[in-house]
Amino acid sequence: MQATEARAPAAAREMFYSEALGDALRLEMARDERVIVIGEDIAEHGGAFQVTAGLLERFGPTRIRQTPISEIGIVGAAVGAALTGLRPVVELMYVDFAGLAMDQIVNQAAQNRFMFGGQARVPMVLRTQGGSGRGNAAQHSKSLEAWFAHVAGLKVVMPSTPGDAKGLLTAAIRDDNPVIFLEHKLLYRTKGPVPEGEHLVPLGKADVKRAGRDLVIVTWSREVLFALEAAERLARDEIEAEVVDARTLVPLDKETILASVRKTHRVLVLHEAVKRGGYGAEIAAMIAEEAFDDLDAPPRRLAGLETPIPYAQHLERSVVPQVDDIVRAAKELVA
Amino acid sequence: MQATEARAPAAAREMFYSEALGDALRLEMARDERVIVIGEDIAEHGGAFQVTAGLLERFGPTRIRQTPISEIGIVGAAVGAALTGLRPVVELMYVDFAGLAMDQIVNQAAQNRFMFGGQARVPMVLRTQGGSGRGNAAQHSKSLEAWFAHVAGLKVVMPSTPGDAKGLLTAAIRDDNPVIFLEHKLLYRTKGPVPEGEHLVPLGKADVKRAGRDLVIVTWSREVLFALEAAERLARDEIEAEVVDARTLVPLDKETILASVRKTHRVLVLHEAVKRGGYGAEIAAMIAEEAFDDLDAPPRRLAGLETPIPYAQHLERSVVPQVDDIVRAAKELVA
Amino acid sequence: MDRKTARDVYRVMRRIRGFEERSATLFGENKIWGTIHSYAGEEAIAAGVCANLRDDDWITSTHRGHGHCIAKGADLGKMFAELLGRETGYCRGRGGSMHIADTSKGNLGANGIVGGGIPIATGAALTAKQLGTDQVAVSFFGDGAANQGTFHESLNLAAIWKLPAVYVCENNQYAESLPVKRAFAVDDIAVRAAGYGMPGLRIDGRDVRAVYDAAREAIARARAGNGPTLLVADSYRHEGHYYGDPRKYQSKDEIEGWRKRFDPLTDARAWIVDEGIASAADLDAIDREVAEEIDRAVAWADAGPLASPIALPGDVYAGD
Amino acid sequence: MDRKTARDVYRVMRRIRGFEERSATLFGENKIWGTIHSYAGEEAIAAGVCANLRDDDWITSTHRGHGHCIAKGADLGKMFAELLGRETGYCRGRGGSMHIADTSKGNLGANGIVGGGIPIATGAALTAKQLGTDQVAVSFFGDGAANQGTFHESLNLAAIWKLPAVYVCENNQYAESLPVKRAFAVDDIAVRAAGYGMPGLRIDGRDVRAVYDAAREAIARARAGNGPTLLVADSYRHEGHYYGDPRKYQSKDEIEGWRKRFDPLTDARAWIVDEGIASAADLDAIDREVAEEIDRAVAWADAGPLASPIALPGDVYAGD
Ligand SMILES: Cc1ncc(C[n+]2csc(CCOP(=O)(O)OP(=O)(O)O)c2C)c(N)n1
Ligand SMILES: Cc1ncc(C[n+]2csc(CCOP(=O)(O)OP(=O)(O)O)c2C)c(N)n1
Ligand SMILES: [Mg+2]
Ligand SMILES: [Mg+2]
Repeated sequence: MQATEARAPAAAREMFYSEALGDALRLEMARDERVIVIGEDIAEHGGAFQVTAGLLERFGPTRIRQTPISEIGIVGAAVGAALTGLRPVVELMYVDFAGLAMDQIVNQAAQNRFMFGGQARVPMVLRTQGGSGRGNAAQHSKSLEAWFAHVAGLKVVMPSTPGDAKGLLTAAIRDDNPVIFLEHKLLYRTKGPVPEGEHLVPLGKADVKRAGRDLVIVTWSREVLFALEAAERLARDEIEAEVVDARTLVPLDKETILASVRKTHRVLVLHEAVKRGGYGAEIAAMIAEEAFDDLDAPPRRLAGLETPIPYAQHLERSVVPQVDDIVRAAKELVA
Repeated sequence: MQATEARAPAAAREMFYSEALGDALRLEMARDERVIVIGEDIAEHGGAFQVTAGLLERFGPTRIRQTPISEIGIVGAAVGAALTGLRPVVELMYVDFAGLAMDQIVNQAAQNRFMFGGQARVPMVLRTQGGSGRGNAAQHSKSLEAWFAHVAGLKVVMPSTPGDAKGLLTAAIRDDNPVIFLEHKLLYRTKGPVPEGEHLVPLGKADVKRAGRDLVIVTWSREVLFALEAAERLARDEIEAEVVDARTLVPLDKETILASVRKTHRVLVLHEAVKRGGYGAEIAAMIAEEAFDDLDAPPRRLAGLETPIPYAQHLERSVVPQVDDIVRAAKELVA
Repeated sequence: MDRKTARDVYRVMRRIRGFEERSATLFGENKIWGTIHSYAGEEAIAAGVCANLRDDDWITSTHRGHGHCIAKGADLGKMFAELLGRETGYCRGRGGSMHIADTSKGNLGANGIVGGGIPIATGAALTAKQLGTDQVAVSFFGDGAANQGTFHESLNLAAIWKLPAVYVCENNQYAESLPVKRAFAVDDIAVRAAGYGMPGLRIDGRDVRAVYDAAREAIARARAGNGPTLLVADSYRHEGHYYGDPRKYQSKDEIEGWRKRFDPLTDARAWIVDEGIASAADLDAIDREVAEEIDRAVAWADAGPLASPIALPGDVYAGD
Repeated sequence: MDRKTARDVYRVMRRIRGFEERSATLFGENKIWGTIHSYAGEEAIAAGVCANLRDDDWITSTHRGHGHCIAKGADLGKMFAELLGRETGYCRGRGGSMHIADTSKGNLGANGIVGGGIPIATGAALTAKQLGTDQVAVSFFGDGAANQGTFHESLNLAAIWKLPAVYVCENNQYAESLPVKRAFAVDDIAVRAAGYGMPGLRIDGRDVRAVYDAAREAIARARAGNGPTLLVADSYRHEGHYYGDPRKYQSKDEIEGWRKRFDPLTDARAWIVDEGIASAADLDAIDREVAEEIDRAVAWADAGPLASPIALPGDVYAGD
């Protein structure tokens, strides 16, 4: 894959995260007729979060292939299609439904290449979204990146900005491996500059979204926005937090993370998913293992409580890290 | 739950791990008619690993309910049965098949109580087995405890000895929550003393399987045996390794683990599952967070390589920690 | 259907309709969080089926679950309280619309996973069979759910084990934006029953009498130990998939035409009055009583305390 | 079936039988690691179906996959090499019996997940349709797999999309120890096709002519763009579920009776000779040639180097 990092190219346009994703799909579908989109509600309705809006009109119902509710059937069909020459992009409406399709994702897509001794490639993207914040309760609000990241054979991507969303989705579609592409339901209506035309952000590169000297917050997806907000508040108290957006969880950009740790000597790993067994554990353990002597304080994790996501708005907020929680944890860490 | 820890009671009998499990099932089924076993191949055949051998004859085909191959249907039926008054024990033949049933495990069993505001209990056990070492290749050899441990609402148990297998299974059956009970295919034919009659090992208690002063190896399931073997070899070089068998991953017995860390100051977290995102990360991160100042060396993890399990015997051994690897890692750690 | 039952099911249907209408209002006022799915137009199915059930029979429901919940005897106040995120709600504000359960009445919960309740009802039926009771389990689910693997696996299990289960597929013509015509290569979903060796019946889901009669037979069959049945009720949802659905996939004409043609409440009024079971005035009185009940329920719900903070591990684990 | 085809399918069946017999020997000698599942007794199905396929048509197979692999044109040496864990095996020793694939011949792999290949074949058929080729995808699977959700979801998708797919259910009377009679409440699995709006046909899986004819029609139908078909072939596995299966769930009488009654090779020999397509001596010659081929294949496999060490990430990820 030839990927060029284009951070702030000449022509950029303000777009919603959802539009940026749609833009990537549109460009890749125009570029390569083997790219098709498969999923529920993606045609006339334009997808539950409007990412595929307009694509039916442009590419027709065979390339924007709306399916019945049959998650394992759909994902499995995508695996078969990928094995035989298409480059399918599946939209799984909520990551919570992955439990229905996990067998095809893990036992087939992730492992086929290996099991067949290299005879096959499975160039497919599974786009889905997770996270809480919309009152959708416990079966529509999970953050499950840790499941996928544990599976050898998958790549895992979680963009936080519209620009990254477009660039990473483009790279994911061009990747010859199964890529789990995890969006966040509360990011779709966030706006940001998005390079026009072809835009690739290579998989496996973290992004320092804010520089700082006192601690580094390593995070991804929606919590990046919270971390940046927290960093602004901390700055008022003269605490300068660096914010590293991991962006790709697999492959993980250890170098960028470790460089920030070596610079700041204190680290807060932050995510929305349940803390117990979350991917933050991997990052914290990796840091403890590889940068032990650079640490002036224990590597700290701030993450979701060990509970399903509740429905009521005040409860929902109480179980995943909010800006206040980040500010508090950061202050404790540098104290 | 009234649990009594019975480490070495008067009457114990040498049994295979598989027999010890069968013994627990037999006793619990005799004690409580609501306990039923559901699964594939469990009747005349006695289960793929002979755990249910003899139970059909004793309890008949309605309580040893052999099913067609319908993993999500079976697990879901168990959830419904548990919600309405039975205490089902499901045998899922290989943990690798969990991907088919994950929705019922996670979105239903684990969350029902919470989502219903406490109206329900889901007293069920999902017994299954994982691990490599029998040439069953990538779809029959995984170690997936990290998936379950990340899910709020599940308990996760992984016994390493026949005695623990019986005691923990008994406790799991009597627990009012969904318990994921993970056996290891290469432990079934290991032998050890098993207390006769009622025997409970409470969930949430780790076990120091060997005391030592120089480092602690925190591990579970089959790797406990490897760790003990490694410890014997290390002892010849005057390195005394403590071996803590976590036994229950959720709830995790942090106290026992941290006590060993505070005593030895060096820790090796060891498991067969893929290292990336494995539950060892949780334990290493927890130790780094809570016992940072007690550590004389970075907390180290030794675990499976980031690959599906290969078929050929020499390859299979090369991707998960063997005794040699443990000895080497331990020596590096104390060096 | 006897005269009393006719009036009872009419009331149940009216309660469901009233609940959905008031929920829409509350949702429009931003008092309800998340997403809600209206059962308006499908009332005859829940009402007709549940009129044959006892309190100790079980049901599993769907994301579109208010109707089933009400038909199974739920308290409207506790339902509204749940939607409003109150401690007094069925799920103490933890579940919301998609997870309302009322285990005291055998309702094993709405379910946000399409097809997720089907195996659970099957398991409930297994409990009845195993413990030798004469309870029955009914699973409600949509046309969309009939294409899920859980449908297939569950119906087969129930058939081979002769479980006391009834599977009620509510064919409201759509799964979100996908019309049934594009989701099935068969006209009649009930034909699938033959593949499991169980009776399958297509019924008019607008006509509560038809639903009642078919359900009565299926439930009696289940109770008597003669195994499961699949019922497929033709229906139509009056509203969008969820409140706020732009319904780009439907024409105005279609929506308005169906809505008029397909209203189980209008239909029930007509035959109840025609057959002299009750007068229009009697039914108006029921309507008024229900309207007042709903006002009271909302007021009660609104007066309840906000859901209490999550307590861990107790909210998640039993006995801890 | 023309005369040449008849001889060809006989040879294919003999190759399969020979492969299984030799595998059993090697397994008994501890040269094969893991678990293997014999296709002996079911040869007519793979042979009869694949005789109608081109090299660029796709198949998905099962844990009992040797027969499909051979019928689709695999090299026996590379197959044995895989079982022996050699670098020269189809999967370089990484896959073993349950994952042998030969993508050069359109074999998308054996599969250790019961029902796991059904959606994959459906996806392959989608590729053909999408790219406008006239390729066809065939999914082989067992009676046990027909109770998996993947069967249901895949057949429905293929039917509504009119995909060029053929679903071949091998009803060998058992799923591990569970007899079909206890797994289905219907006698004929093929009736399930009606639930998806596709043709379903039950055929005699002992008679390679019957399989061939039914498959020819189904494959032609698929290739012509007229959609999928379900074929259910009655069969019997001569061996246990796996090598070493104590077969506690079967009586000796049953095993011996069926084995004699149900041998596609004996059957084929009979009609081939009867109809004068080849003499017994001709067939004996084929048998000898195949036996020699197998000897050569094993020798070649045995001479190959052990599988090379796992290289990361290259063995797992493409292009890395
Ligand atoms: C497993 C799963 N897939 C997708 C969804 C998203 N979704 C919610 S409702 C729905 C449509 C359900 O259709 P149907 O079963 O016909 O029920 P209806 O909404 O028409 O009552 C979909 C696709 C979901 N909640 N669960
Ligand atoms: C999803 C899954 N469940 C269970 C198993 C264990 N298993 C392997 S083969 C088999 C029986 C399969 O029966 P059938 O589909 O009839 O194929 P057959 O073995 O008879 O050829 C089972 C249960 C598995 N491999 N995958
Ligand atoms: Mg519907
Ligand atoms: Mg079979």
